Amino acid sequence: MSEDMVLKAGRPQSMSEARTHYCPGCGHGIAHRLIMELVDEMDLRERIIGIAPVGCAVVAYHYFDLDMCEAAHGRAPAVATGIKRVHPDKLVFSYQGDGDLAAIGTNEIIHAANRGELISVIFVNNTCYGMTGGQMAPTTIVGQKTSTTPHGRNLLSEGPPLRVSEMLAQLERVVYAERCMLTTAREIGKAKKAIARSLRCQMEGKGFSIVELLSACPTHWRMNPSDARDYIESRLTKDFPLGVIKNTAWPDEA
Amino acid sequence: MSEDMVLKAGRPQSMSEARTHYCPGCGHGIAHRLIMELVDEMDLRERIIGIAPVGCAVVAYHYFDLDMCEAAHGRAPAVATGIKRVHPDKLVFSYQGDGDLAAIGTNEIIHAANRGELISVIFVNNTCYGMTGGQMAPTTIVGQKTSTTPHGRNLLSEGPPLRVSEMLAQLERVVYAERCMLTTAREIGKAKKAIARSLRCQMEGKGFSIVELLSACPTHWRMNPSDARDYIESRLTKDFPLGVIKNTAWPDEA
Amino acid sequence: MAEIRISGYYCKGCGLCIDACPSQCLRISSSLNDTGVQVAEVVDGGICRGCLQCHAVCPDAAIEILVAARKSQKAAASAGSVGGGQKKSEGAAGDR
Amino acid sequence: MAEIRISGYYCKGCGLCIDACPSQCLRISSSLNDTGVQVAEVVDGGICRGCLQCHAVCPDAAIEILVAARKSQKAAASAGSVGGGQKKSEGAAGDR
Amino acid sequence: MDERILLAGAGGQGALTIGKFIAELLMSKHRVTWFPSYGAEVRGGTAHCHVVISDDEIANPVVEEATALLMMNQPSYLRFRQRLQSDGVLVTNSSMIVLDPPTPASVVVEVAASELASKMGDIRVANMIMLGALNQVKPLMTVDELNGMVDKVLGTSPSKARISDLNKQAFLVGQKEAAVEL
Amino acid sequence: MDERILLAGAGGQGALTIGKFIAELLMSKHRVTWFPSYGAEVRGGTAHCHVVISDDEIANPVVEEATALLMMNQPSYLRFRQRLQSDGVLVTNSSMIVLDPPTPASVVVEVAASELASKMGDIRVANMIMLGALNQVKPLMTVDELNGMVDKVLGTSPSKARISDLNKQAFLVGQKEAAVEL
Amino acid sequence: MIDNGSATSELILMAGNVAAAEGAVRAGCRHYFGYPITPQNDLPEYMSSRMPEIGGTFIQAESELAAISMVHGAAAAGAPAMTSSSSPGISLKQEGLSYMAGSQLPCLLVNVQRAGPGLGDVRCAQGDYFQATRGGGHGDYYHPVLAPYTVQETYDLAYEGLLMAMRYRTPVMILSDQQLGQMMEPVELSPMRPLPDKWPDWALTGAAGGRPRNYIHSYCGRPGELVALNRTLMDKCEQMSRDLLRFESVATDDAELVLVAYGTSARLAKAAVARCRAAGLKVGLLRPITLWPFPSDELAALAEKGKRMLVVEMSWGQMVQDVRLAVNGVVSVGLENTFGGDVPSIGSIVQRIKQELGA
Amino acid sequence: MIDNGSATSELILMAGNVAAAEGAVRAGCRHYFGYPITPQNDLPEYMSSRMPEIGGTFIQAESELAAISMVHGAAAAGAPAMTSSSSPGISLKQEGLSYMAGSQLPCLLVNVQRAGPGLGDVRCAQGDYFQATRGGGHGDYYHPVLAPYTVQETYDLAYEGLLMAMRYRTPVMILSDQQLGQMMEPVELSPMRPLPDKWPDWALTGAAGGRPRNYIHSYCGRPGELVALNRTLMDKCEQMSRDLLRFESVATDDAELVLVAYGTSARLAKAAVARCRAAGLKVGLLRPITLWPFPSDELAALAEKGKRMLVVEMSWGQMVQDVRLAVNGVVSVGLENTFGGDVPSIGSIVQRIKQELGA
Ligand SMILES: Cc1ncc(C[n+]2csc(CCOP(=O)(O)OP(=O)(O)O)c2C)c(N)n1
Ligand SMILES: Cc1ncc(C[n+]2csc(CCOP(=O)(O)OP(=O)(O)O)c2C)c(N)n1
Ligand code: SF4
Ligand code: SF4
Ligand code: SF4
Ligand code: SF4
Ligand code: SF4
Ligand code: SF4
Ligand SMILES: [Mg+2]
Ligand SMILES: [Mg+2]
Repeated sequence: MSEDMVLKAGRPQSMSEARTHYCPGCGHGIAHRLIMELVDEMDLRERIIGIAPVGCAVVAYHYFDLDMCEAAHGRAPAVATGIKRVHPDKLVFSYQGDGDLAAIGTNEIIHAANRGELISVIFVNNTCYGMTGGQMAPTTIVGQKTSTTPHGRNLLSEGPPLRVSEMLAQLERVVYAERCMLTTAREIGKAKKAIARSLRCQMEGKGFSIVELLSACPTHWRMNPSDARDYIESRLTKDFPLGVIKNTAWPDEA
Repeated sequence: MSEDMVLKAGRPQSMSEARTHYCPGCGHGIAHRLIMELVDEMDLRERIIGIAPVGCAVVAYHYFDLDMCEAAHGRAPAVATGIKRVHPDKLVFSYQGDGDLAAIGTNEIIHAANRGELISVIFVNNTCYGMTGGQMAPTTIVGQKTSTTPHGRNLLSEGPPLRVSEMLAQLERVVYAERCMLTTAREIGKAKKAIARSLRCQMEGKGFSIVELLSACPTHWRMNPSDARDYIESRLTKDFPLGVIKNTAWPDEA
Repeated sequence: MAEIRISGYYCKGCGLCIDACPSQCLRISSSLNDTGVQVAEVVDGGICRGCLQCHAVCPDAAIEILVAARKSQKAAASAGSVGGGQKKSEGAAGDR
Repeated sequence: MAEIRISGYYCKGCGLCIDACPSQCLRISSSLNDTGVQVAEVVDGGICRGCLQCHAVCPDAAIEILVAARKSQKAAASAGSVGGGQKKSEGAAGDR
Repeated sequence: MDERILLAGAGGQGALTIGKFIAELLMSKHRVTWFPSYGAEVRGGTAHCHVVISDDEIANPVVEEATALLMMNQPSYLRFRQRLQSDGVLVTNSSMIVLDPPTPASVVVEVAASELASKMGDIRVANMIMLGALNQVKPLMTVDELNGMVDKVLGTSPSKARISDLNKQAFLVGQKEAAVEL
Repeated sequence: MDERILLAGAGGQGALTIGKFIAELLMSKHRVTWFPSYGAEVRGGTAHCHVVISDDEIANPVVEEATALLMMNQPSYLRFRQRLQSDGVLVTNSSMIVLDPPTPASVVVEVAASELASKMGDIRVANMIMLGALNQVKPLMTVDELNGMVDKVLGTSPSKARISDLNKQAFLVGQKEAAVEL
Repeated sequence: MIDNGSATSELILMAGNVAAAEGAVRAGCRHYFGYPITPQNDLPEYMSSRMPEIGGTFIQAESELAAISMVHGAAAAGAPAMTSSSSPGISLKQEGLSYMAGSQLPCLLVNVQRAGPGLGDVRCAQGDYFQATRGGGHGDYYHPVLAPYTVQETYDLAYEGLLMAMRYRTPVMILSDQQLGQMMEPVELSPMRPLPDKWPDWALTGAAGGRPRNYIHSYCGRPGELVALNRTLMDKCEQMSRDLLRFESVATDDAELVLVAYGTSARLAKAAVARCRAAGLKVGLLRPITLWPFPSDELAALAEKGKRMLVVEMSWGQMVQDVRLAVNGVVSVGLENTFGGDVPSIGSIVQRIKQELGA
Repeated sequence: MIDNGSATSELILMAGNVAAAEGAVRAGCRHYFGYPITPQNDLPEYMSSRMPEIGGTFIQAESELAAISMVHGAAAAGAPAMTSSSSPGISLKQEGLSYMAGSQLPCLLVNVQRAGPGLGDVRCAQGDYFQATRGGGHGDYYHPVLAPYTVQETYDLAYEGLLMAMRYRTPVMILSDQQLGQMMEPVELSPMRPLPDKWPDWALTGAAGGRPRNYIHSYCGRPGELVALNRTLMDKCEQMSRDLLRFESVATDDAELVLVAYGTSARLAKAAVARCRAAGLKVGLLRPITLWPFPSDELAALAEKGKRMLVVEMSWGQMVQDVRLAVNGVVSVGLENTFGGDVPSIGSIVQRIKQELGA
């Protein structure tokens, strides 16, 4: 290394030094990094509190060098509510998987959103239950084979994938909802901007916001990381269209 | 009585002989009668199974002379799912209040609807928790005073009333959703038609359906029955617009 | 002309039927039933049109409406004839 | 021209950076790290444009990109200078 | 003192409120308990409460054998008339209660509380009339104490003056009626 | 018989599968247990299983002191190398394992299973090569038995013929390699 | 209702449920999360007007699950938080309670018991004793369980319970019942405790001021981590057992028969004891005020003196197990119980005492 | 995997979780509702392919709460239904379980215990004993709790448990653990039991055929109704206690010390007994197969003979209470335990036995 070179990009400082337990190519790692980059860039480390879910990201608290809380499976929005009501001056985010948020935690996310809790929800949608072995999630797409839909998800007995972000966007006090995907640098950049916006919603007291991130689970999709990335783009976005679903926080911004 | 007079309207035969415990002017009684009239008229008594909620209608099984099941608070759609999957040839309806369906039971109703369970949900919305003393429900309107919103529901800390039927209508396998009110004979007639349609959805295997009934709780609204009826029409319909919210079962019919 | 019967057992005196009646046939009586409720009653000489509105709004299924046999064969078929205590309706038409 | 460093500790060999690089600077090495993973490495003589795409897609924050000091004062300010172990960024600009 | 009083009426009649009045007024001198009953089964039916006053620790806040019954409507009377101990006092709102089936009580005070209250211009003070009547046959409080409690509960702001006065008067009316009755 | 075998490898390497093979083949003659480990902590790391074979009731399905270790990649070796009892047998996939730090095992069989499998045209049969090697030093099954099991698991439909054959061959290759090694 | 936080020498007539709320408030509770259920509705209803008065937070949660998780969050944020419910709702909080115990988070939880099982009835019962003292949630944990028998004591124990929770970083449960919760009695209030001027060290407040970040969790996937956590919890339980035990002895000294009862049952048992003493019968009462820790040593000591035991409770027989464990076969232990919503009558307890004493 | 329902003289290598599933299937279960949780995922996964094969229903519910309520519905409809989970998920089912017990509804519920409290770890534990045998849900109720210690026994007890559930109209729980659930052993399968040709009388099937309608409920608001229900439940519990007790005695006859252990602990305890017997030590094992009803009389009888007890379990000490209650102070009861995911080693048990016997 030449003496006069500087770091243009590296590990965010708010990320701990631990090596993650995620599988190679897992989207969780990307989502983690984005959040920690923003914590650094927005200088939030001393005034943000995160909630780790029950899911593959269960020990996210080992990776985020922030004040962090565990929540029972699906209850992260309720835990976030409790924290935020005690520390209204702090930023609070919950980090949740699609099983956590869209299955067992459906009630908590809907009511936190309806109350307009001033929290940011980072919703990592990998269309399966990563942690427990890739079972069907509410977000699993029709026909997708998982360990509990051996013949593929069946529309007639299991219903179609649930689009929670769209559902939440219907609620008055949800001011911002966007769906992004963790695939190319460009898309990942958009995801980062969305997360930044969500944090701003809190800072400016606008209301509840959610950023859904379509994220690869190469292990349970039984794909290599590259194929998993491509599958998001080519297949998942059909059921989960990308873009801003709602933005009443800054209607001008799109 | 002259010998040659016949009964044009009376108590439905599927209604038990018990006097209900409902307060004078309570909408539950009307909802009960409508369902039982349809059971008679459609000759369903021997092939229908109902689920009573936890709420003022907790002992609905004493009034409906049908095979009936209790459900834990909020879980009626899950109980209905269990019953329907065992007896797919039978009709299954759940009867639920707004606390039951829209608060503790949000998760169950959403996922039953998303699976497209072939059940009919009769959703009695009286914008409060009748049974436990009139506390705020998710459906309580902004400004409404209840025993847990002594200064009226506050949009900023409690959020706006939740419109569950609209939320469910977003789901693909929800084929029919309508909101009616139990006020005048005319409106009550519409409600009856809506319930009949919902039962037909099941019979014809169309999908999940829900009929929401705006219903008076004179006791906790602290109004006499006439005022309570008028309040539904003049005030509640502003937050809960009437009419067919979705009908993909028979798109031509409205 | 129709005949109205209000069950003093079921009626809770809510008054909704009274509001609903276009012919002012009904009123709250002064007599109490066994639970201490002042039940609804038919006004002496009230002229009932048989419009069923009182029946439709009654939360306690306390009202029976009777009409002359000829006029309403169909209704009788589905609702059962007076005094018929059978639990199953005979040849119910359904509303489809 | 930029310099790329891949941490053999963090890298899990997923290959996403390799796909992402428009200049074909990266590849999977044949050497294993302590967990038995074949990590990514820089191709000898690869010409890095400093586009950061590899960094953006890396799920394990295993990539550092360095540029000549002058060119990137601003970035340095927010990301901290090389080797600077301090945990707080100095005068971070935020992205507002 | 050793009193076990059961007060009952329809939902809005205020039986629970005057039960609380009694308990609050006596709590500085005796031990008291007040225990409501909100039946889940019967809505729009009767509301009732149990007041126990004693100089010993009170074990059971539920009145099984009452020293006094204060009954404001017919269903209450029907439900509780058997709960009076043999030398107990029965006070009824005769505007709404006929003693049928009859009571075996030795002391019976029938006060047309609802009618009297209506005449006074506010049906809601029927309960205070009943309380006055009870107090006549079973002295629990002085008029001053009662007035003090009314002021405490309703406050002394001018806007409350009318209703406060009405309550105080109602108590006196009740006392007088009962005195006549006896 | 009294064997306690620990088999480990990376996620897709099939260590668990051959563990099950052993258990299934021996269960008619001995008592067996097969116990997997799916660590929640480590994803994409090692997968391993414990096979115990005994003529008595098996109390503990977890292998603390192995009579044989079958290790398919370096992390597995690093993690489990200490679990071998002093007279135990170590079989490693030398394509992916260097014996560093060294093993104290008395019997060591290093087979380049991954390379050999690749040469055979299907990397997935590396595990069968390993099984063959193990069987050479610790006879658990006959070739016929093995072949029968392969047929049972994969079926005998023509579409499976190639992969079935490959597996059977792989076993033989493993046996042969080990024989040479020894 | 109570407009300020000053101590009252004056008595205030209060329902047990309200007393529990106000006790917690005066001890410093500013965060209440709950879901309505009879017979404890006046508790959240009171909080819904009380909290705004004092700058606190009242949230009617969407469910009991959400309520306990909101408490989890508020506790993790360093606040002395509270929730309440009744039997079926308490069952729903069991997972959350196990999480809070495992995460070493404080809270005050009130269970105003009703009759079960299932939806049962809203009448009085003590059928949740087992659930409260052992085994409601999964895994090993214990937390203090406080059993008042008057409204005043409900107030006092709520006050102390909240402080106890904060001191030991543990959930604390008040085990009340329908009668105790809905009944009003006069209460003397203590002054409002000043709020602490800083958050606890371990609280999540944003990792400011250069302190290392805090994280709160019960998941322990690293080797040895969960064994270590269990040891910490066991040590804490031992410490709490030593520190917190409370009970009341009534006339046990010369008693041949000792009644054991808590809550509403204890009121009636005490009256029965008084009545029997008046009749010259040698009977006493040991009233556990803490159900966990349980006064086992005291009971064992009484048993050593040959005193037989009679447990009075409103269940099929739950606390009786703890008494049997305590006396360990040294004396016989009888059970006088009701269930299904019925409350024992003093008369029937007296009857039973006479029978036991052959009087 | 198993393509037909015929009995196998041939052995099949099966995981405990799968054996529980297939046992229930062969006893007639055609309705499974569950939610994933480690370490029992192979059970629902197996069911997701098994049920469609035999015309049954598999639903992955949105939560454990929904799963138990679906089971409630299916049971009310007359079907022998099943659910499974592991510790935290079982906590979530407690309200539902109390409802089912109160409503007298049958079901088979498998708890593959993991280590707690809270999220804990997915490793092996027996910390849910209290929850399973008493007090998990609110109110008074008991239901059979079956504790297999091999995969074959898991299969057998699931089969019998489902029939038991239908016979007594009661929930039945299989209390398994991580090791027992995930371990494979050979299993001999029984033939598929023919499905009954009609629904039970009490089932909700539509009130056809002129029968009076059925209704299923636990709410009992009418005077005396809940007391009557409780009496019915108590009678049933008494009946089940008489009918269902099962345990295994190993070398207890001449033993001076009797180990008491279930599940995975029992495997290790048994091995320790064998090892000690070989060394001439007089030690035996009583292995409860039903944890409720508990073999109290048998333990009492052994205690009467002066045999001391040593409980081996993976918890802070839960079953040990039932043993203490059974022997009622007649002999001493020791505890040899692990927790936090650790499994006791045979060596440490042997050590402890030696110590107890002064050998
Ligand atoms: C009450 C409860 N139920 C179930 C589980 C098991 N469980 C752990 S994570 C998980 C789902 C994980 O899926 P998701 O939320 O999508 O996260 P991912 O692992 O895919 O990131 C489940 C069901 C649990 N820990 N607790
Ligand atoms: C788990 C649980 N939580 C709370 C309750 C108490 N509870 C009974 S009914 C009810 C709500 C009733 O409101 P709603 O569903 O709107 O019915 P309504 O009485 O208004 O018809 C509640 C909270 C309960 N029985 N169980
Ligand atoms: S299982 Fe899927 S979600 Fe979980 S760490 Fe692996 S790739 Fe990521
Ligand atoms: S409380 Fe309201 S909902 Fe309940 S019975 Fe009375 S009026 Fe009806
Ligand atoms: S039927 Fe019509 S006219 Fe006759 S009483 Fe009823 S409302 Fe009046
Ligand atoms: S509507 Fe029915 S209950 Fe109401 S007053 Fe008329 S008859 Fe009586
Ligand atoms: S910065 Fe751009 S050019 Fe350089 S290695 Fe990374 S992707 Fe390739
Ligand atoms: S993207 Fe990161 S983890 Fe993946 S190969 Fe490249 S450096 Fe390694
Ligand atoms: Mg997921
Ligand atoms: Mg309601």
